[in-house]
Amino acid sequence: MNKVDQVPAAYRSNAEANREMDDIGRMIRACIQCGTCSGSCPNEFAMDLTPRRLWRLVLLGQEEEIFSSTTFCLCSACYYCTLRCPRGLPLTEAMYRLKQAAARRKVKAYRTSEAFYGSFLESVRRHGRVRESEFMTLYFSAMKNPLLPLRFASLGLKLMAKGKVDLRPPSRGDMRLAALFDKVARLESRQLTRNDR
Amino acid sequence: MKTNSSKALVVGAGISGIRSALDLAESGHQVILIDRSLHMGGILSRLDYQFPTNHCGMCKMLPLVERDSGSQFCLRKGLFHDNIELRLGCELTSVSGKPGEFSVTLRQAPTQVDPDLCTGCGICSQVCPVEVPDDFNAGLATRKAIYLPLPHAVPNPYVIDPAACDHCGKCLQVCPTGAINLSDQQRGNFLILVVDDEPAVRDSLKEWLVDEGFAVDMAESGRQALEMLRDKDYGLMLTDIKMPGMDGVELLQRAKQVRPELTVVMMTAYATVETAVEAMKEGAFDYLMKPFDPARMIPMVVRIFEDRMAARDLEIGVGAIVLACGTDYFNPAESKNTLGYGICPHVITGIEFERLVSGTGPTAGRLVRPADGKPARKIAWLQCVGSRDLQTNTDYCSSVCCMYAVKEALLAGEKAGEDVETAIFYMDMRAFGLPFQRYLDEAAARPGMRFERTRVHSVTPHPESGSPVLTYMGTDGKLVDETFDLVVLSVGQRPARRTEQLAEMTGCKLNQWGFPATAPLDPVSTDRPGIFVSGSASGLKDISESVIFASAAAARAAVAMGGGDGSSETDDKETAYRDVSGRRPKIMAIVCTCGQRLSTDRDGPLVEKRLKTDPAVGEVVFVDRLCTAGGWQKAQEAAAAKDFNRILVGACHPYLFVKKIKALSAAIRLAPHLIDAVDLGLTGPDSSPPAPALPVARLQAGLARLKAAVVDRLPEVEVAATALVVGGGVAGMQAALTMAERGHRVTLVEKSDRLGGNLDWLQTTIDGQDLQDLCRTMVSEVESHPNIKTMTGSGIVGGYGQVGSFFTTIRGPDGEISTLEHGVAILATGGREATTTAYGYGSSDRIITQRRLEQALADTSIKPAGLETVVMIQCVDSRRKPRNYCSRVCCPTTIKHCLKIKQQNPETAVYVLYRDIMTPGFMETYFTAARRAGVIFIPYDPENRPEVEVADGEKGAESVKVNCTDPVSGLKLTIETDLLVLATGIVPRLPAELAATFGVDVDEHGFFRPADSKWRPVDALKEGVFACGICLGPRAAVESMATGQAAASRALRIISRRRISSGHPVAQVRYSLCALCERCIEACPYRARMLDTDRTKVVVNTAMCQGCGTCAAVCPNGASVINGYLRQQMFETIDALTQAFDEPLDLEAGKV
Amino acid sequence: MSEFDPVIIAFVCNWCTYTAADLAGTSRLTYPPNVRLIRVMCTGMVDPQYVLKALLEGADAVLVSGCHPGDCHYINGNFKARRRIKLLKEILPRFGFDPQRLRLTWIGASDGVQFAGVMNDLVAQIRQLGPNQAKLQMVI
Amino acid sequence: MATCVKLKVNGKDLIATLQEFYRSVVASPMADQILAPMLPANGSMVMPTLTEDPDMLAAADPLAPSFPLNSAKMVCRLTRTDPGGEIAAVMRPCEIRAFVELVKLKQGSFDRLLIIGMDCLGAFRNRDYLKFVATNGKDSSRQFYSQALAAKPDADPSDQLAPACRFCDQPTAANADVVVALWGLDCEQEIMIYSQSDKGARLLEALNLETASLPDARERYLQSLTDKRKQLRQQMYADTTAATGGIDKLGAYFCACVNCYNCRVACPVCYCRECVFVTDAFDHEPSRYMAWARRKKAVKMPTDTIFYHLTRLAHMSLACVGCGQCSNACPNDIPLAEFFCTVAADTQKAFDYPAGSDPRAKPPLTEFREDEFSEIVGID
Repeated sequence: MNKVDQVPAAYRSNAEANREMDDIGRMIRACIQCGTCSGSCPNEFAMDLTPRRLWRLVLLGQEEEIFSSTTFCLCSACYYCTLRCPRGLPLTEAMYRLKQAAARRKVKAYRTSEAFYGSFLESVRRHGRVRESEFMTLYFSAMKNPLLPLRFASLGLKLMAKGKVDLRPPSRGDMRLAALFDKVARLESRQLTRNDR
Repeated sequence: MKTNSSKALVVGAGISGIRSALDLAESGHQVILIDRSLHMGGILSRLDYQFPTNHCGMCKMLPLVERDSGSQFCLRKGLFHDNIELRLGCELTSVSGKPGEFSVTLRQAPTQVDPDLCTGCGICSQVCPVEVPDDFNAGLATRKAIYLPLPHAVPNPYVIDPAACDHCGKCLQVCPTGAINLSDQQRGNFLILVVDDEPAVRDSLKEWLVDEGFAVDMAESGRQALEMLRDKDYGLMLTDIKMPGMDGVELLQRAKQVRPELTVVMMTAYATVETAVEAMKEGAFDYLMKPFDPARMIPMVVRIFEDRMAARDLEIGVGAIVLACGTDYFNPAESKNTLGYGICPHVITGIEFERLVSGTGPTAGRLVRPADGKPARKIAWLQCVGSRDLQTNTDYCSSVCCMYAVKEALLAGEKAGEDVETAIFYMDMRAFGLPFQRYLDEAAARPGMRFERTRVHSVTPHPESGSPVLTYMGTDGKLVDETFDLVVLSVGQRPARRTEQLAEMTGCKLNQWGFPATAPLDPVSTDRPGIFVSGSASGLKDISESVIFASAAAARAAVAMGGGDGSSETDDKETAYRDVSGRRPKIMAIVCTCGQRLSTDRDGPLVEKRLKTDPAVGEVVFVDRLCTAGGWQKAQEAAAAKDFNRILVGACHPYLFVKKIKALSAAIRLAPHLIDAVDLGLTGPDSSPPAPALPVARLQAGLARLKAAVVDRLPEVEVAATALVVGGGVAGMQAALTMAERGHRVTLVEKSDRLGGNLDWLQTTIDGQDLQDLCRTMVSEVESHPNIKTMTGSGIVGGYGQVGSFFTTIRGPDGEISTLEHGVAILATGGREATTTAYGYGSSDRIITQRRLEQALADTSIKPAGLETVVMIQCVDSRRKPRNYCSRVCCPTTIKHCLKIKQQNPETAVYVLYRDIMTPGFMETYFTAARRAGVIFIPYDPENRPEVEVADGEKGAESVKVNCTDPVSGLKLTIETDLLVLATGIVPRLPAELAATFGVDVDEHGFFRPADSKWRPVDALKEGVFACGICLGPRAAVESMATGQAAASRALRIISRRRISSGHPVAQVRYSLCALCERCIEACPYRARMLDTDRTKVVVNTAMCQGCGTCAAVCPNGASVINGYLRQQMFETIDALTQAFDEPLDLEAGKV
Repeated sequence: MSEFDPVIIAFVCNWCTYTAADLAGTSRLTYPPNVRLIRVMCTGMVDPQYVLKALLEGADAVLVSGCHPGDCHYINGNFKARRRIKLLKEILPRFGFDPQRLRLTWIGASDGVQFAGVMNDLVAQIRQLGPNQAKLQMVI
Repeated sequence: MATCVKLKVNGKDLIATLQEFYRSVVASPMADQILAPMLPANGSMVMPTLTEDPDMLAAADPLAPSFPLNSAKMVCRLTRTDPGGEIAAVMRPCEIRAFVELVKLKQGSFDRLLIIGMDCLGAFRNRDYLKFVATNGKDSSRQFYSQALAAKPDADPSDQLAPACRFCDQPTAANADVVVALWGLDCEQEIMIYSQSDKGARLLEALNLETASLPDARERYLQSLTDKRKQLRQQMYADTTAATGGIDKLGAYFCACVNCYNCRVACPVCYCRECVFVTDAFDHEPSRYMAWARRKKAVKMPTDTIFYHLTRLAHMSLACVGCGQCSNACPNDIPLAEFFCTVAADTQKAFDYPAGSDPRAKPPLTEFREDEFSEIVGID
């Protein structure tokens, strides 16, 4: 029950999805909206929302706007913002958490990234390292876009010529890292609430 | 038996130390004022300009009554007071004992220039070959190894920086008075024993030390060393640790038995560092790590030597200790330094900027970039550098930077012209003091001034010009790259250097940020009784607050020393001067020949003859070098030998003779104002001896002043040793208690029927202290105190009088009238929460004020558990006309309530709509806590304030909606809220009639107008009237307590004396000439003049008169005069000084 | 001395300009001995008569110098002084005293450099202007 | 609202009409006594005289061209503290202006005073007046006012008038409670009296006279008159400036001054009990004179003459009301009024302070603004 037209009252709902956002909010509550993160971000030019605005929306519980933006997808984890934040907030980590939340919510804007990360990790899970051709195959099939491989063709050929691409076909692999991955998944599902500091 | 000492020790001679010391000294206590540095004035000695006048004004702290006990010149130059012993280069090294009977040890740094001999001629500095960066100018310029620590100090002896001095001895050769005593002459007598089994180590050590002039012996084993120690008086032993046979530690132990006072330094390889550290517990002084670095070793040995030489540890007993050690500034190079300080040459700190625009600074006040001398036309200030920064462990606001940045930006405009562009990058503009908002508004109106609410994350040099480029995100979300000529970092404050050691030594605790901790609800007390914290040492204060807390500390120290009022001490030591009244002036002129720059043979007879054309001159004595002890001795002998009633000293700068004249005056029992010193102008850079015409003119001008000097004793004003305090809130009660504890009778008049004031409804402080409990304690202390007469339900109906003797009529609760005589009055009439009609207040029970919320949370009529949403709006009617000031307490109160709500119900959504959150100092940490607790802070623009809609509903259940815009997200928000809490601010409660009764001015808002907002923050212009608490300006309860103590301290200056006089010069009225036009009364800035009761005479209260002479200048016929500046004196002075250069000196010859 | 050596009487306030003068001295900044300082507590005590006296006595110029506006030790003496100087500046030029011969400046305590500069400039200006004719009068 | 009444002039005798008016004032509750210019029984100089006796007012002669002293100082003596009754005072415009200044100097008070002003026809210098009376006898005042009122406003004023009156451009009585209007009226038939204050209005009401309104002709007449006077005044300024523009000329101008200080005694706004020049500040030691003689080659005695006059400019030019009494008092005929008026015009303009015109305006040297006269600061 919300008494607010546009602002979902922050940190109030018990719904699981909101709980997740609450946790992210908690990480950055001490934010003073100074804009240091945005000024520092090397990818800011490509973002539709500045990081400062993104964090503000997190605090104001504006999930729709958050997940319709690509800002968090574009975080390249350079840690500039974390380094410079006068409040010492774990901003890069919060970005990760947004990515995870987006993945769980199957956010459309995040689909590409999610497919990319997922395919990458799947290959790692199978073999303990990335097999590039397998990774690409998984990625293209996840994206369900037949034209997509063409976009990467030129880059792929260049890399192949330099011997940078493992050409072995996809396989189940030895799955020696599977236990580790499972453990991480279990831990994540526990939804540990971390303190913001 | 009275063993208590009424002497106080004040540690730190910055402005707060000076204020504490002066307050104590003026109340009759002896004070030892020490400072580690070689000059007084602290940080303020480096700042020429302070807002809001953008100039200095420190001199307004000088004594106003009994002015003759102190110096009357620019306080930045120095401070003399009969009751203050100022020791510079002096540190506190130990404290023992208890209040009233502390024993403290002071260590005086050795001086290599004898301050009594140094004349400040500066020739030494000219020949000194060593140049090092100049600390005084924040490293922006260089100085020599022998230098003036402060360019403008009085007296101003040169000092030697031992670390920089290379002992070349050049200064020694040129010093005309032999004032320099390079300690290396004595180094040869300082025996050092080097003990090591390795010959190479011994030899190299010996070589280095001998080069430095020390006498060095060597021993190859512990056994040999012990024998040598028995033979000779070694001052220092350097011993290896790992030696065959007796090792270094054993040697140390046994050596200490032989020579307990021997200083031992252990020499160690890396492997035995721990042993070396252990050895220090056994009594080793320090250790040196092999391989030796001479750059580290030599200074250590020199320091040991200097300390030995000094050995002037002074042990004294004091009754109380005031710590006024101030603060230091954050060094941006010490952190991650993304702002490029020390990397980009055009990035400087605020302090460096102050030096840059200072007349005594490296560029003599021209605003140019220090690195390349190019003009700075576009300057940026970056706020919160090392403040409000969790990354540098600074979860506090430094409180002063916002205003100093604004001031510096204004100065830039003044110095470099109106078209200079200035930008201040800030987060919250903390203009929380009463006059700040107006200053800020005026600054903002200056063309070229820009405020950017954003944080700049880094500074990079422009690839071509090297100028600093700032990258920042504008409020509109656009990323901006902007190039500036100069970037100034508004660095925040840190605890003063060595505060930790001071705390350890005094046994006082530090707070979590490293500042001396004060007791809760006791703003200046440390946890060790008898030791108090003055000024900004307890953290983050501007000048005004520092001065208030300094006075408060002085009051507490005075109380701690006990012993009742200090009047007996001050009144008894009056010097009885010879009575020379009614005698014709008979003057002895003592003329310095200044190393024969005035030739005794050639010029002497001319000078004498010329001076004697004035029949008042009885004798002219020539003495060479009056500035030296020997010279002055001769002068003193000459003066004592004859019975002259005036003495004129012709020498160099009169400031140098302030102390000497006082001593001479006491010695020959001639009042000090009958002895005068004039500058003959003989010294100076020009080395050719001047023609005697000018010195003669100056001597004649001096004669003119002396001849007409007033010989009468200064009139005095009788003082009633009692006080009246009007207002029984926390400030008034505190003021009353402080004076009562000091032994004075106090009448406390309170309008309402009970004491307590706003403590009546306030519950807790932001840090959780119980104010209700405080209220009960204070009220019972006041009511049970034998020295306090409490009159509740009473009011002031009228009164008159001046300092020392006010007569006030009081109406009691049943209408009975009584008249009270009292020496001082303290107004503590307080203030109240403002009422409002804004934001729908009054239209719904859901809309309340913060005061109501405080009460409702306490009596649980509002329970957070039942609140889904709370909105709070800050700055309701505040910080804009007509109430254009910040009420200061609202932001902390709001945050306090947010935290309380969140604590009781974390699910309540709390929104705070604000302009700038004002949580100065350590309160910032609660702001952070509130954000962490999930409170949403939404800034609003004063032009675009939130809107409140109250929709009809049942009574008490109306729907309240708040519309606002979040500028960062750009969202237009509508928040439906259960509760809307308005921070309406504070308005004073100082009735105009009451103010008029005590001759007090009120400002446009109705607050008490202090004599000076920075330097005399609790005084009225009218002496003897003070104020404390909210009627001075909005402040929290604990701050109000400090003002209560401060007002008491200022009052004690007066009522601890039986009689007070003003000082020279002072105004007088010649009634036979006076036409009663009353212009002088109107002109007097101190209200020291009034018509007598018959309205037939203008009378001057000589304790209030400051001798400014405005009254004399408005009086057309000299009915109002100012002694020392009578018309005759001025006319003859002008006469004397208009002599042309070629005027014939010799009457007969008509030529020189 | 072939060059005209003017005599300038400077009424300087105890708190600011006198301090600046002292600072100039200790900072080894030179200013010409033509300027003769008369220390007063405040420019607000400078009676117009003192200025008249100096000029009639033969001073080639009179300078009154005190604290910057807002900085007066005695609250507002400098503002009052400014009005008096304004009055004299209306009167004196009528009788052949060049307006340049009466000057008012604000020189703060730390403005040693400015003090020396003002004194040097002033002496140069008055030197240019030549002697005050009142010098030659036998009537005062 | 101003009240205006008219008085019939019987037998063309203006003086008798005014005497009658004064009697009615003393008879009214508004005044217990009246100070008016009256001819003493045994003298020929008209002097301000205080009376409550209607009969005594037969000696009142307010239109005589006699101005032996500025009565402002006398009114101060009557009002310095509470006189114990109400006083009416007949004053010339320049006397009222001087009084306004003196009130600001706490020398007098408006509290129990009713000022009767009038259109001022001017006056002669004292010695000229005495000659005039000697020649014309009892009829002299009538002769004077008839001529004065018959003259055209733009005609050159009579040579007999004192110089200060010839160039007086404020001949109407500002700040009086009531004003007796003559100019521009047919004074052979009637004159008018109008009020300028509540107190004045109450008086006129109490007198119960026929109301009237001032004719337009008066306004035109006054305009023309002041234009002419202003023109003469400008000429006077120019002449005086030329005569004093230089220290040598100034010396010549004041050459005959013998330091008698009569000018300052006569000056209404010089309110000091003793002039500073007669205090001990000027008791020079004998050695000083020798020093001066040495420095200046010779020193004229008495000393301090120019100093005295320049000091007076500094002290009172901002309060100078141009009454001309200084010239009247000078034994050696130094044209002092011209000198003081010329300088006062400049100083009063500089501070926008026309002396005596606004009782509420503070004297310029008693106040200041923080942001003013910045052009006089600095040496550039």
